[in-house]
Amino acid sequence: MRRPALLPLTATLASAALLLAACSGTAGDDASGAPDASGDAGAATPSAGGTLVYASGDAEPTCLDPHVGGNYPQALLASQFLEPLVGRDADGTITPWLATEWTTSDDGLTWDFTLAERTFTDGTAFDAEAVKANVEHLKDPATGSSTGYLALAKVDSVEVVDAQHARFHLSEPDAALLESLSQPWTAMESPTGIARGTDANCLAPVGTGPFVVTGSTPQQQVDLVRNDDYVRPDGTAEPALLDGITWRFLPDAATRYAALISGEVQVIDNPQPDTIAAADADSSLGVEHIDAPRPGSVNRIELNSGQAPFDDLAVREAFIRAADPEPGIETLFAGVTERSFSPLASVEPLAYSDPDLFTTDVEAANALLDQAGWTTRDADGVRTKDGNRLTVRMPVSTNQSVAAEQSLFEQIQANVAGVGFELVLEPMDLGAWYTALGNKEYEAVSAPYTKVGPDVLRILYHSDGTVPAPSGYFANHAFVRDAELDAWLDEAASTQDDDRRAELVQQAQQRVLEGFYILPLYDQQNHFLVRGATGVDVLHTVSTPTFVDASLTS
Amino acid sequence: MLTPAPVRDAEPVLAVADLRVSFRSLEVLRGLDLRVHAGECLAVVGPSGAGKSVLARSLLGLAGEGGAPARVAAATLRIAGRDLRGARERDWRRVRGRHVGLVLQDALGSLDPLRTVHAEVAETLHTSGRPAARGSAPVGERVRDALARAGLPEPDVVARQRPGALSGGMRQRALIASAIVAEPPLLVLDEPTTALDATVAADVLALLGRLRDAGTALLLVTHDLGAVARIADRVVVLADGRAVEEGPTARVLTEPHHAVTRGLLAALPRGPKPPPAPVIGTDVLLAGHGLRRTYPLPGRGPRGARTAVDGVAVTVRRGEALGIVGESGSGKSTLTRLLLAAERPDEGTVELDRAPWSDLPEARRRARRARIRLVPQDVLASMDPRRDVRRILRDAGASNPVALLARVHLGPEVADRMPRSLSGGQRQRVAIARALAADPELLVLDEPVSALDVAVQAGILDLLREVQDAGTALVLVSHDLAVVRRLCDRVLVLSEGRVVEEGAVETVWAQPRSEVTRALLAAASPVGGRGGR
Amino acid sequence: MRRALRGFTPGAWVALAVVVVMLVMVVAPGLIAPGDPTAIAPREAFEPPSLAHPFGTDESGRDVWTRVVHGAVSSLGVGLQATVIGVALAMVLGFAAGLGPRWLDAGIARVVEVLYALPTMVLALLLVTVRGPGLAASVLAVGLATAPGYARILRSRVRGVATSGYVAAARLDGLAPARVLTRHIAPNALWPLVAVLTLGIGQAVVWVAGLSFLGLGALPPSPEWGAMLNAGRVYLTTAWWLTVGPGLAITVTAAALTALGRAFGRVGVA
Amino acid sequence: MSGSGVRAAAGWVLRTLGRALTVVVVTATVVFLALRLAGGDPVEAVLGGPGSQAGPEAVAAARAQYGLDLPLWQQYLVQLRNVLTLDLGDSYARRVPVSDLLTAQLPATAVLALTSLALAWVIALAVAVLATTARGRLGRAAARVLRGGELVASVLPHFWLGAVLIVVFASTLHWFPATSTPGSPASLVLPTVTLAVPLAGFLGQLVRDSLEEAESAPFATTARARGASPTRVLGRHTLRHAVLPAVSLSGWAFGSLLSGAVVVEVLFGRPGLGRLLVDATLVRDVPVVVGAVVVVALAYVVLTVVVEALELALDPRRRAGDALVAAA
Repeated sequence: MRRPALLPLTATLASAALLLAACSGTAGDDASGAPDASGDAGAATPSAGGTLVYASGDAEPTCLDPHVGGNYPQALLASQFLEPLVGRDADGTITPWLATEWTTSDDGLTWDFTLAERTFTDGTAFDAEAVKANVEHLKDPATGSSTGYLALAKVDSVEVVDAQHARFHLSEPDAALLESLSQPWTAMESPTGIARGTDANCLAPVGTGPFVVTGSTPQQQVDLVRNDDYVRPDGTAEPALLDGITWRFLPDAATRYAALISGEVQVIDNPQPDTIAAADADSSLGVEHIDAPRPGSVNRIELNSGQAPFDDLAVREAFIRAADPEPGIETLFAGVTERSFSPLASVEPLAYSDPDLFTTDVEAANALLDQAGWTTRDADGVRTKDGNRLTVRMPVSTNQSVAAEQSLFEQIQANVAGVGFELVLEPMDLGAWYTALGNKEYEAVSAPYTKVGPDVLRILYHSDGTVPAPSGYFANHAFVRDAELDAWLDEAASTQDDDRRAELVQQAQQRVLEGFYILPLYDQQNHFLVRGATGVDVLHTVSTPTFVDASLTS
Repeated sequence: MLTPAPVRDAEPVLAVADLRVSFRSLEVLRGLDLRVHAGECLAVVGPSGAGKSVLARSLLGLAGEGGAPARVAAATLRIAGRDLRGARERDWRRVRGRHVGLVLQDALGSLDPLRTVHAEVAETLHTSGRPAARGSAPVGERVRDALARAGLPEPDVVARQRPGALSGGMRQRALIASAIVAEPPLLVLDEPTTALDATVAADVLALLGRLRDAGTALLLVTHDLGAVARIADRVVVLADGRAVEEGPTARVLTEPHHAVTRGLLAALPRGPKPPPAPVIGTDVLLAGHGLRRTYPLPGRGPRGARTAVDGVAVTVRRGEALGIVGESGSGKSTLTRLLLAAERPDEGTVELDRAPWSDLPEARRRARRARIRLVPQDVLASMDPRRDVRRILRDAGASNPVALLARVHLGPEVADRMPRSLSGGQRQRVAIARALAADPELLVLDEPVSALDVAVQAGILDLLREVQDAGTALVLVSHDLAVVRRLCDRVLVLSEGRVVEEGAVETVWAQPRSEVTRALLAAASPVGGRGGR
Repeated sequence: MRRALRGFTPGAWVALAVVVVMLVMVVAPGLIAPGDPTAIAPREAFEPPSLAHPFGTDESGRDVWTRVVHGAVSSLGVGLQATVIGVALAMVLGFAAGLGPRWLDAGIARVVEVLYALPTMVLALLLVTVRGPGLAASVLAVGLATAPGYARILRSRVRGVATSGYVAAARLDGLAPARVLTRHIAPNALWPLVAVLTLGIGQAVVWVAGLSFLGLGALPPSPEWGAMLNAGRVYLTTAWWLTVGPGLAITVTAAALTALGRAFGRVGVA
Repeated sequence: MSGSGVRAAAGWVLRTLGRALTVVVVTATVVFLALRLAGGDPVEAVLGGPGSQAGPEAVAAARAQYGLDLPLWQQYLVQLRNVLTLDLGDSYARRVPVSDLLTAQLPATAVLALTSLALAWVIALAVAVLATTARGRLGRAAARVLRGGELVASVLPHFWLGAVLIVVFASTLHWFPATSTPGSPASLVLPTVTLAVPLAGFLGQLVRDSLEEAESAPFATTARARGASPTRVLGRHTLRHAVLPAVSLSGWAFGSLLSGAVVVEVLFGRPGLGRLLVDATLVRDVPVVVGAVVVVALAYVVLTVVVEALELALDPRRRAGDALVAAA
């Protein structure tokens, strides 16, 4: 922070503040959220107990049960009180969690899970019946599950072998089953809790996790307290250090950072890149930065190859050659992330990069467009062909796109304008954004997709992904329809052979990159800033934070 | 009618010598000497802009009211024995109300419309020390007493009311009550009767006379020489910030020395209509028969109604000047509106040139409206503020505005002025010019001179005479009998919506038959005199 | 107008000067800032104010000064459009209510009340969901939101003028109702709106800026001030100067227009 | 009270109820139509928000549960009935009764709006009085500064002012928290100031204008001529006249406060109606948006009633008795 620079502002406002201080009486003293900020991370000592305040910039989940719908804000919260059957470590290896071991049949259609001995926080036992109930809950249309429902699409049924053994019957082999089961959206909930009905379960789902939901204030916070009987994945009974977590919703990034610096909260997510850089650069602020890029797809701009002008490979390549996002990524993200050249997130072990395809070359772009018949330019300098302008509509979801990203799009807009593209950025709310996508009113779009493992490629680039769900949603925004690619992705999804899978995944990525369907930008940003707490860790499934070993520092 | 001269050797209540007041570079008062003794009334008269109001305010240390900071200097400035030269605001506050009271012209504006009369009158008691501690009666009683002394009937009722609920005369009395409640030895009155009806004004003057007789020193600032003649013991004539003449009232009014004084007196309307007698046709130009107009009172349902005009018959002959006089609320304005067909009578009809007039639909009247024109009371309000004089005249049908202006003795340069920037007399002339634009046969004038200075008034009356001599009939609505006598051939006296007297002006003047007429005559300016002395 | 100017205080003259400068920015922004407001230079992003960049550079290395100058068109444009929409609607409502029969007056009073009861932000949110992104919805929302205020002023003005002495005089002069309306009522009822309009444009600029906070503002890369202010706001702790340029532009313009409107109101026909 | 008085009071109550009903029905209709014409399927709100990939059975189930399979006009009638019975229905997204949601969110916004309104009035009155009564060269200079301050304050965008206040007073000076903590008055300070300052600037200009006018009115001169001190003239006479025009413009202030509340609640992360409205609009949670707007509209009607009462209290001329005499 540049304090000197703020002095004029401070001076102007100081008098008003004095007045207010007088009005608010002892405001300064009882400001529960504004303790002395001189705390220095180096000298801080962790202490047991206390309530950590987490400030989330993501939308407030309208239902805390991640089985219902299934979005990232739900995953963030659910990671605190629900546990999945399996976990995943930093290098992508699946690890035991609520399931201690598992085997699969040769045909890949039957999976046997041995379950750990756990009890839900409402006293219900975790057993095979519970697993069966959870899978059925996810697959019940009345639940309205979206993410979990898709993840378990190939699971036909769960058979209760005995209390500690559950058998999954699949309709077809699923190479991504374990990865799917490691996600918070398929985590295990108490059947007793589920039986209360959707409305009650949404308010306080019951799991086996380190914390328990005790209540929530809409638009303000969700209150979590420690589960004293918590048993860790390795079987040791060791509850969390914190007494509880106050999970608050602060939509504004600048306010979130201010609250962190003023000590009102200890952890924030979705920080602005410039504040991350400032925190990294100035150790006296005592801010710890956790960089936990999400798995699944990378952040990229998808070009709609299903309609003009991007149905022409040359036009797509021209766009990508002219976009030149790298200088912007460097300055806007202030070094907190790097340019990506892959369809997959860098945390995915099977991610394949090809930087050579994405070198900026304005001349080549111009030549490609000339070749493609976009030879004339109108008064605005926009290329035209047969009377049509080379217009690219790009709906931008203001709820999903941070300021830096929108600025980057503006830079791309300026860059591609140089070769004759008219890139129209259309900021809109989430509802309108999905509607625009559903109506195919876009030529380019940025729609990150979070899913554990390379199976995300199948969702995003398989031609099945161009068929809309009842809501009109479809995941294959680039409208890639390539029979060979489909075949590779299908085989990758079902093969039991890890090497073959890796090979197929790489082939598929290569095909997507070479087809210039996408302009990869950078990993899906997922940063946490921590101040006044230690021991905050991140799960390696969908990179949600865990506070099981966290404690406040004083 | 003058009280015996008070004892002169006592210390005067007000003593002023070489009073100078200036705003920025403009000196408004340039060395003024005044003395007022207890029980004496000194009138300060003079033409507009002489500095009369500034003088009144300066005597309470309020010369700076109205924005521009004022510089006040005096060789002597003593009120009730206190030297107020260079007095600070705090010193003045102790003097105001307790030792000198102020009564302004606009009683409606001078009383806070949001507060009760009691609160307003009692204010002086609350500001000039603690009333109870002064060993006098409690506040309520003193307010009551002041209201009673100011001649208000039912002071207890009035005290609970707000100024908006009072009539003009009652408001003025309430304002006087608020100035005398603390019984100050000196009362400064700035045009206290200008806005009032003649009869009401006469009552207020009588009240002031009683106060003077009770020992209060009065300083009366006015341009109304009639008021001066009634109660002033001495007169100071102010012109251009200086006293040009001073002396006992009788002497100043009868043997004026200074030109300004003579001018003021000469301008007073007095005497009968000067010859030659106008040519009056025999045919009736405008006639109203059995006119009746009732207004519903809001919120009182169908039963509550006020009859403003009650069975009035009126005729105007070609070339004739008819005066309609009466007190406020006598139905003058309503009758005017009925004659103009601005509204429809409930009963009776008005005929113009023996053809139906009030019974016609407005669309069919429009073409004939050029024959009868109104000069309304509030002349400024009747002119579109966004249009200059030229366009105003053209709107009224004038083909040559400059010639029309010449007819009302205004120069061509007035054509380009906006109504707001004109003086009161100029506006009145423009209004008359506008009414004459379409060469009407009848001009209806609603109080054409009541808001004007006497000098300006005289000019307007001369102009109206010219208009009549040119053949246009006049209907002059006024509360001032002297004005009517000066201009009209016939007069109609209204009271409570009925005609109480009608006849040739001089006949009515000499032998008034009704009480109402007699009261109006009594209130009419005594300077003019009934006999036209 | 000449008469109006004579009544101006020094403050009003300053305001007038500011507005004149703003008008130059609108008409010929290139005269004041010859650069390209959308030209990016990512490597020169976040430069603090200097001689070369009086307001610094923004997150994409664009010169903030150039953007502020070139943004005058859209910012003042939206203010003007919104006000015109508001006044147009208000004129219909105000004249109908002021001259129409009682039932119409009462009906319009309800409409005005409903418009009052829907705060600007709510209207804007709804309109954006209906009309899609861009300034059009914001402009319309601000226009609709300001209409009831204007309508109320206009209604009472129309009432006042219709019962004024000069309208009565014009009627007695035999002027037809339609002529009375066009010659006297309309000009006199609308004249005070000049003051209100001037003031309203300033307020509308601020409103539209406020809407950009909810992402309801101008489309990028338009250098509309509100959008710039909101874009710069997120860098307040690390690059405070991003908001200084547009912030000053908005407040100075709106304050000048407000002051000018009030000056018009004072010297105008009160 | 006399018989006619009772009748008048009953008439007033009926009129007010009629007004409330009209405003509520019209706003509810406008909002319903706007949202349903906006595109974006409300059923997605039920299924976890836009972009749902729920299966066809899930969609059908949700539609049936919330009556979204009915024709639009029937949905409208249901919505209208819900509004008129003040039942308001259930939130699509949150699956709780809208009335519960609004009951929980209304106090936060009401407290914020009312404290801001109070603060704005305090500032406006203080500044107007200081600027009007300032004497001497220094005083007049200060008055000029205050006037300029008022002007600038009245045109400050809420979101910018709030952001600056957060940076200065929360992250730099650590005087006040930037975010809301339930039950902490300190966390109300910055949002209140953010809302109050522009409103204070606006009110201040109005109050000062009419105060200057009242101070130069004849009744003020008369009061001074009675020996009243400047304080007394102000307190007993002119201030009352000065606040009247600003009180009459409360409808405007209401809009400003509510619109500001939307911004402030999002910016400071406070719960409240404004933020609820924004979120519900984004996901097309029609019952919540309609309910919130209806509550806002009702609040407006209540406000106008309060303002009318206040005007009557401040200005006795408006009372029936005086009006009769004045009109006669």
